[in-house]
Amino acid sequence: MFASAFPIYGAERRGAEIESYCRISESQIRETSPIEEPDVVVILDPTILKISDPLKGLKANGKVVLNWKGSPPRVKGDLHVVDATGIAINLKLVKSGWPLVNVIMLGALVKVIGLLSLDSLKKAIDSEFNGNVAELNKKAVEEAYHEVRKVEQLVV
Amino acid sequence: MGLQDLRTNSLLPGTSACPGCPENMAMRMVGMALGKNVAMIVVAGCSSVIQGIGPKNAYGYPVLNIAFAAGPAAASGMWRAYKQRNKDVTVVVWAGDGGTADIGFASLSGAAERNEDFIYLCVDNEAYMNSGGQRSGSTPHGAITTTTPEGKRGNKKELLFLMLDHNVPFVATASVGYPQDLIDKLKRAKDVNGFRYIQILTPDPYGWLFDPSKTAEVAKLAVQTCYWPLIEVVEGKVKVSNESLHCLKKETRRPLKDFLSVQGRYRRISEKDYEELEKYVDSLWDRIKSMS
Amino acid sequence: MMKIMSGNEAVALAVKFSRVGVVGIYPITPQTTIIEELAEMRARGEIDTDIVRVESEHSAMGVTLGAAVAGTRAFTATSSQGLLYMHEMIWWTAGSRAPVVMVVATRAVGAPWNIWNENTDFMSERDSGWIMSFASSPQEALDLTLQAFRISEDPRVFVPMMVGMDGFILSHTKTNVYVPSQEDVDQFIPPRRQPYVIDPETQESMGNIFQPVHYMKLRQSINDAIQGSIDVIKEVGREYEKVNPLSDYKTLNVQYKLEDADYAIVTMGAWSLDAMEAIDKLREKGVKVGLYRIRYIRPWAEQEIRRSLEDKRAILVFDRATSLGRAGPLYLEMKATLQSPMKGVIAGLGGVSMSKKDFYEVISNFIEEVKFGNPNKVEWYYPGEVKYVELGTPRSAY
Amino acid sequence: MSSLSFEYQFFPVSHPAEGAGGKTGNWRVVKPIVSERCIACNACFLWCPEGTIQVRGKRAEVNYEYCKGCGVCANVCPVKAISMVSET
Repeated sequence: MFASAFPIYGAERRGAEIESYCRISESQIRETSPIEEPDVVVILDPTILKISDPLKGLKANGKVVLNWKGSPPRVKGDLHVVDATGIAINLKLVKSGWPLVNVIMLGALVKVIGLLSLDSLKKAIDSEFNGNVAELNKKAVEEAYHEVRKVEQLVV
Repeated sequence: MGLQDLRTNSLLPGTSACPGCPENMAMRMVGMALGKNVAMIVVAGCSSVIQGIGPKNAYGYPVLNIAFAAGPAAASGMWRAYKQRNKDVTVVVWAGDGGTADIGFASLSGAAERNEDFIYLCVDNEAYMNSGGQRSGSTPHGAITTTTPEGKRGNKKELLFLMLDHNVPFVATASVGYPQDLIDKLKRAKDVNGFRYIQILTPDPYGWLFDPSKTAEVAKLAVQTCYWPLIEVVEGKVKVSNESLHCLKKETRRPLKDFLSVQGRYRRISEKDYEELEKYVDSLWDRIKSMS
Repeated sequence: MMKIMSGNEAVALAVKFSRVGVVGIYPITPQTTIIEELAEMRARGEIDTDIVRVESEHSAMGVTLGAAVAGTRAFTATSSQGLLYMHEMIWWTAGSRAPVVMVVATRAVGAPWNIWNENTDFMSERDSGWIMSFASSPQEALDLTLQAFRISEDPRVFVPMMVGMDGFILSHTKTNVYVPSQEDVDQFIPPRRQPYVIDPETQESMGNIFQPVHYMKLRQSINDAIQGSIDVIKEVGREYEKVNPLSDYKTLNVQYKLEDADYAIVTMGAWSLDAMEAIDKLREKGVKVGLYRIRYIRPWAEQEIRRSLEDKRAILVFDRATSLGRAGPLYLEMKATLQSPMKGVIAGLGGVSMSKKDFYEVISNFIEEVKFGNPNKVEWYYPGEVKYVELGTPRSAY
Repeated sequence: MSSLSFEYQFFPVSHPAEGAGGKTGNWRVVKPIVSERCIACNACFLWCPEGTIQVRGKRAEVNYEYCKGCGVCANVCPVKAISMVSET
């Protein structure tokens, strides 16, 4: 398996919008430009839906994984929601007042796309973090993996 | 130690310096004090020229010549390289007042803040003498230079105190008028670890406008009139050299005009300029006294 | 071993494997994570490298040069404004003939502020007297950094070398990288060699005044050493296959589907891979187009380029850099190398992204121009949705 | 590798040598003459900017090949044993 992931930054400011892209493939990945027609969009901060169009270019049967609490919004695509913020707060995965949802969302993503196992995600966490942080993150992705649910949307 | 034993050839005859060059005097004294295991970094200035034409070099030390602002940075890399190679080498940066007070100050300050392990020598002739005598941050009030033909307005940048404020282990001033004092300070500096700064007054006959045969005398007058202090600050403790002890009291100071009147660069100063310079000397010593 | 890592992490790893003695560092986006990674390695005790956290890029190169001439392997990295601030020392290092290695994560140059990718900063150093290579993937950034130590410390060369890579697009993209073993790198990079050592033992000095004719001879010597390094680079590249068996560095530059091509496009850096996607699409439609990727700016592999491209019907050169008031630097180099009909495209400046669709469009248009008009020109290309840019330009009332 | 020619290689390296600035004795218009009054105190040696005066035995000796004739030695001499004499 090959993978390539990259962010589009502005200057580094906590809380500002950023985009990040990931490609996964059986063969060598050559494209380096931003993805214009994604198969999956993961939204870490639900407020982005109001100020921007993160689902632009999403393929017809594309999937959306959304960090959301409560009754889900109506968006295009095959929507899946998980309360990653809630999981982060419960597990005290909070830094400088910000719930750290990015790793947690991977738990949900792994479940939704079905290409990777939860175990290999845990292995990746172990290679990136140590000790208690690694343990908490593994616990968090496990919760997200199990809690993420598909939202049945009426086609309008 | 007899003077005959002090003949480490830091400088070989036949340099490209002007006759009566005070920087050459200082360079020879460095050789007398530091011995053989020295590597030098020379930033842009008179000394880049004094070394003469390659593949010969008038300096008896290995020298890395380098761009104006890079001396302290290169020295930071150099001593670390010697350390990695287990070599006991004293690294010395040799820079003029322009390289120190002006263009090189950021890298000097950075190296001092990091407490890099080398000796920084500023040979202060109070202007950009290599390019023909333009004012620098170290030019004193009232001095005529080619870019301040009316006399510089504003005082000399206080490098001594600026370096003291970096809390480095060793800061001193010296004058080529008093070789033994300079040699002793260099020897003591050699045994200190960390950043060491010595500012040496090197009166330039061609920029200050006096007879080159009088270089040593003018360098002495600067000390006797207390315009130039001879002090040493080790770990925050101030020691005033014997030659400068009389400066601690205003009454015992030799009149400043004895120093100014022998130089053409002060020929146009007014009474007010003179007072300004006296005030500079007063505040200099008030500050030194307040540290002791 | 394959690992997922960013270009910057790959470079830091190469510095570790090369057993660098001293690194002078100053942070600037998008290079910063190289030096952060090195600092972490040092804190974890994985490297003995002495890391000097200086107060400017000018000093970063000062430290690097000082350490190099005093006998250790030295490295630094920078970007954009930092590279420009370092400019004087880059030349001083070249003139000193000190073998050192620098990585440049490219970025646009202000004003106005722009942290995104463009190669003009890197290209602006091409007259300075360094060997200059440019990576197209994190893998290549690692490979070229390792090779850079070998090449610059070769007695036939003794010239500093810089490795460029696209800021963010390579520096921050995490992807699969083959990581060599320390043993293989140790075999590949011998103990440090350099033309002279400033040391009380050698009594050698560097850089006092030389006669004009000696100065000119020195410049020619650097020129000859860089041009002569072509053979060394190929030799080192072949030997590098022992370090990374998946690699191919037999030539300075790289071709893709070029042999039977009528049209050639010339690129440098990461977007070459996006261009390859477009070429595959065009090939599917029967258009015979191939790609030539410049991996070395200095030395300029004139003969290799001629051999590969002189029979092509027309050539399209993509520049992610400019020489304002003239054209892209790659285009100018190609113009000086080949007589063929040639078009220059300036694109992707300041972080404007170019997708495979954009390459497809530009290449298709070019082929039309060759068939039905005169392709010889330079065009500024704005892709997709930013094709029409509205400029609200305030004008002062004078 | 030994078969390769490195003749093009040239480095801006120098070594300590006398006369790096030329035969500077030619610069002189006046020259120092040491008289028998010399007490071998080394003051001239200490201050000479060129290292061209040294005490050998009981008297200072001048290296006229490189002495630039600046006159510092004559001025620092405590017993006025050195006089500056016109070259012409």
